[in-house]
Amino acid sequence: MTINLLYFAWVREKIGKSTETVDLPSSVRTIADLVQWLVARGPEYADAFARPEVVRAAIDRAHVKTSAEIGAAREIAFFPPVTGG
Amino acid sequence: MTINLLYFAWVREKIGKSTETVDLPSSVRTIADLVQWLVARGPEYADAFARPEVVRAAIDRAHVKTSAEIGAAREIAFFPPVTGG
Amino acid sequence: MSVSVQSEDFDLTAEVRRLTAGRVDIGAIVTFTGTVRGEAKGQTITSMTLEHYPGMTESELARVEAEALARWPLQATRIIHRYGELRPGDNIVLVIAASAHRQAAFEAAAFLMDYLKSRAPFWKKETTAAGKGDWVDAREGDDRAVERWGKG
Amino acid sequence: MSVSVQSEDFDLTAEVRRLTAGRVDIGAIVTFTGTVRGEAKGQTITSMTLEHYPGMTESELARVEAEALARWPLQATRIIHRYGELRPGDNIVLVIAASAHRQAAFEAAAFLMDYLKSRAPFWKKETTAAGKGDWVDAREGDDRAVERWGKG
Repeated sequence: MTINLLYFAWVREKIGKSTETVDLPSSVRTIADLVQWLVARGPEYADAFARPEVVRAAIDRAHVKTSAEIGAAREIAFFPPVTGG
Repeated sequence: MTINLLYFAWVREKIGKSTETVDLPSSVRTIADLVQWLVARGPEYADAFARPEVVRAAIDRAHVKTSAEIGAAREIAFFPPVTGG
Repeated sequence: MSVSVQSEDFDLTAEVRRLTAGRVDIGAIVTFTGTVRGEAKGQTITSMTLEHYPGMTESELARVEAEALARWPLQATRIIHRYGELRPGDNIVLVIAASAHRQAAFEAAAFLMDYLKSRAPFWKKETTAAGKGDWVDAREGDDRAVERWGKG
Repeated sequence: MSVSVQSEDFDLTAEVRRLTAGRVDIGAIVTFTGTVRGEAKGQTITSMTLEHYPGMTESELARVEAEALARWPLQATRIIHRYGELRPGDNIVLVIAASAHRQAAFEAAAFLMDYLKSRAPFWKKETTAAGKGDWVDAREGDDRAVERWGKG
């Protein structure tokens, strides 16, 4: 499955890019699976997800938990807790 | 004792004047005494103070209860509960 | 730290700018504007007249402001209350509370309004479309609103 | 009933006027303005950069606004959030809640800010006088602030 990944703030800085398109194996079913799969791709991902509890995710622009199923998502974003306002 | 009395809003309208200077007998010691003394002066005062619980008072520009002593006050005001804001 | 009782209108942006100009220690600014509504108890209101007690008004507003400054860490406050004849849609009152953080600014602005409504000597008279002038009754809710802040 | 995500500044008076023009059913208008402070953790801040998630930002702000409109009797609401590089003293965010009465306006404005702070995808990076850029940590207090409103 082809999917767009977006990274923001220090997640983006650590990974070194703001967006990429990836082909996910069918074994990657949840956000937690996706994090594990990304971490295996290289040290920059391992660094960004070193403390997975402080990284938040959104599927198709809606906040989700790491247990969320990816399903037919087109866009998944990873970012730190928000600090606007 | 000579003292300035001020009336506001419907208290003013019922009494028919916004201010007057009166000479108080020494028997008038509290705001409640003053109300009683005023009521005896005429029907317009009796009308204004017909429901004394809804008339508020201030001595020298500070809110007081009807039990407050007049003391050396120079200015006493009577008015309805405030409705600003 | 500034109180005005005036017949003229006020400008929100100008008032906030006056409080914050040249300052970088403010992070949160809450304003409250009270305006004249065009209806009361099902009657159309054509105008509202605000009477006040000159001298006492200013000192009560200053007292209310001092109380807020003592209770919250505020960088700046402002109270403006108009008097005279106003029309529906017109501004009546402005309260501003500025602080480093939003909670203090929100609480102080709400406190200023609750206290002002229960202590500042203003009285509203509404004129209806039928030409009748009625003094506005004090709302019981306003006394209860003030009670939540404890002893003043 | 209107949300903007923009790099440009906003004008308080103009925004309030746009919400209230020609209306006489509004009695209370609360605005919250968030501004950039010149200090953080004892360091002098020279600039702040706000990154956001285009598309998601707008939909989250609209969701927050719809939630407030469902909870309080509001005549009008407005949210503006800036992004890009800002300087100390600059405006970051504006929230307006207008209602017939003050309690709804105060509560809704505080709610909008609490929810916006916990859900809108913005991230602040502060640059200090030493030239160092640091991402601002989320405040635990912001999560607690949102909890007081119950289930969203």
